[in-house]
Amino acid sequence: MPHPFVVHPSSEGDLTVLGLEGYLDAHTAPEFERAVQEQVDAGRVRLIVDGAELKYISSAGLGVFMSFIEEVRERGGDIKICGLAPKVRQVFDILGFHAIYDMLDTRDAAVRRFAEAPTRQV
Amino acid sequence: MPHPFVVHPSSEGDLTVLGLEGYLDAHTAPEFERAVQEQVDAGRVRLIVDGAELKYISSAGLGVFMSFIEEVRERGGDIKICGLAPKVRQVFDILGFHAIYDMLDTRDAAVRRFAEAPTRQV
Amino acid sequence: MAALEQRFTLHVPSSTQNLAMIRDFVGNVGVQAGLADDDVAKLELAVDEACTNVIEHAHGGDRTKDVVVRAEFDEKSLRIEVVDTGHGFDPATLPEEPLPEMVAHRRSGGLGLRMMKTLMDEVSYEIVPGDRNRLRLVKRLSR
Amino acid sequence: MAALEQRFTLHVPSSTQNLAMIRDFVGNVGVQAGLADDDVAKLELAVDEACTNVIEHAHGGDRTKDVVVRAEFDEKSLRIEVVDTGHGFDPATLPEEPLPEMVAHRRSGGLGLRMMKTLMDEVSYEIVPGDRNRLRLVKRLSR
Ligand SMILES: Nc1ncnc2c1ncn2[C@@H]1O[C@H](COP(=O)(O)OP(=O)(O)O)[C@@H](O)[C@H]1O
Ligand SMILES: Nc1ncnc2c1ncn2[C@@H]1O[C@H](COP(=O)(O)OP(=O)(O)O)[C@@H](O)[C@H]1O
Repeated sequence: MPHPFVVHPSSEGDLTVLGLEGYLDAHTAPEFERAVQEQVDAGRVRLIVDGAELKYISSAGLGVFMSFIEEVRERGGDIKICGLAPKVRQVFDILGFHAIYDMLDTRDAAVRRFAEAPTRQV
Repeated sequence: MPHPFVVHPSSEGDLTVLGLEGYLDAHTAPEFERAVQEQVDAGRVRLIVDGAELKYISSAGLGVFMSFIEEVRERGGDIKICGLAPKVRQVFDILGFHAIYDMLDTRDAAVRRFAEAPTRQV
Repeated sequence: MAALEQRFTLHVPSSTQNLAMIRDFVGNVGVQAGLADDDVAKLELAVDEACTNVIEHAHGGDRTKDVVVRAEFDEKSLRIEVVDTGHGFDPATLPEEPLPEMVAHRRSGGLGLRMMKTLMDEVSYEIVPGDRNRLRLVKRLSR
Repeated sequence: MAALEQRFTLHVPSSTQNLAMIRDFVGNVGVQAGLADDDVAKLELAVDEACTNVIEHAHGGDRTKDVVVRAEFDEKSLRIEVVDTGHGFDPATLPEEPLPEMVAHRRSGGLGLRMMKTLMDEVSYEIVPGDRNRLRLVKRLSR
């Protein structure tokens, strides 16, 4: 009934992983935004967003990905997205996110993609 | 979000077990009532109601227990209740059901209670 | 931040089918009011009982009527109002029979009000026959 | 049984905090209307987007205003109305920029309407500046 949201930051070698859990909507998007901003401010621009525990996302959540991607790529990094459940993945697909973001099934695949392509060329 | 309710009938020797699953409110109580009525009509008055999978009960559900207990006991049977989760058990306790019904932790304990006391004397 | 009174209203067709929705609604309000899980469950049950009575007794199964549940809270209390336009009744005349006697008399009704009184801090009716009946449930908040 | 039109209404304070409640509300209506799980999820998302716009753009964070969501269905369709009393806007003037261009221009807004249009069968605005703005979302039901 309540729809909570939590960001779990961790690292994977020199990559930063933000694990998202719960419901990401206009109410909780500012929390996600703060978490990304914190990494970017500290110069950590190689980010994996792991959405395995993400139950829901609305455009307010997608907007956070949009607002950081240019800066992160200009600074030689990227945001790679992994682990989305099919229902959530569908929402990213509706807006055509696969044209802009690397979206991988697993965290390991996201790590490997960073080795192959540190910054995706759109 | 939807609050479904299902009755699973089975037998345990000569006892009938009605396993309740889900949400028992004024909307779903008629289904529970039908399930009990069916047993009573067939002369099966030694009933265990296993509420291990019961998530919710309102007075409409409790009313079903009330409306059959006298007849069942007059015919030498009983309704013994088992397996309730603490949250659900609390609702039975609020109305003082323990003064009228045998309430056991497990299905096995309910079977044993039938051996000791086929019909509870209130 | 100034204490803002929060108000919520739900209108649904008068059918027991909508009890689940009513529970979700008041449960959400309860969470926002800061109730613990246990108290949220009690609130849901009390309001279920109130609305079941409206659907079954006041509206007598007429699905074209609406059940209206209002909820509001501030720091002090959470208040629920359930209004119906049925014929009304006199809560004072309801028997308060102990459970074993009810069983002996084969009565299974009358449990709902008892439940509400145990679950909530205040339960009061304002009955205006032929006009409207309002049940008010109050849960005090200690923060 | 005669086909009964079912109507539901939810009023909540204009705050993103209540989006979860709004989703639960329309989700419940969707289930009752007979939508499959997948379509219930789409309905919740579309209405979330609609209400987010009302809370953020129309009411501009004024929590003393109400978000009102009306839902009704019959066998043919499920219809949602979200009404606000904000200043209004002209949906026709919104740019329909492709996503890569949005990124290049560092724009992150404008996704909500796009989402609603993909998720629902009909999306229409009735804007009466200074009075009220009504967004209507329709999902056709095939039964
Ligand atoms: N809103 C109402 N309108 C009319 N009568 C009511 C209403 N609420 C309760 N009653 C009356 O009070 C009685 C007791 O209600 P309650 O304790 O909830 O038990 P039950 O609904 O199981 O009979 C009902 O049987 C009914 O006659
Ligand atoms: N109910 C409304 N009242 C006023 N303006 C609105 C309303 N809904 C949408 N808008 C305007 O339309 C624009 C596009 O909305 P939308 O596609 O949902 O994206 P976003 O909300 O992310 O900007 C908003 O930025 C806002 O200017």
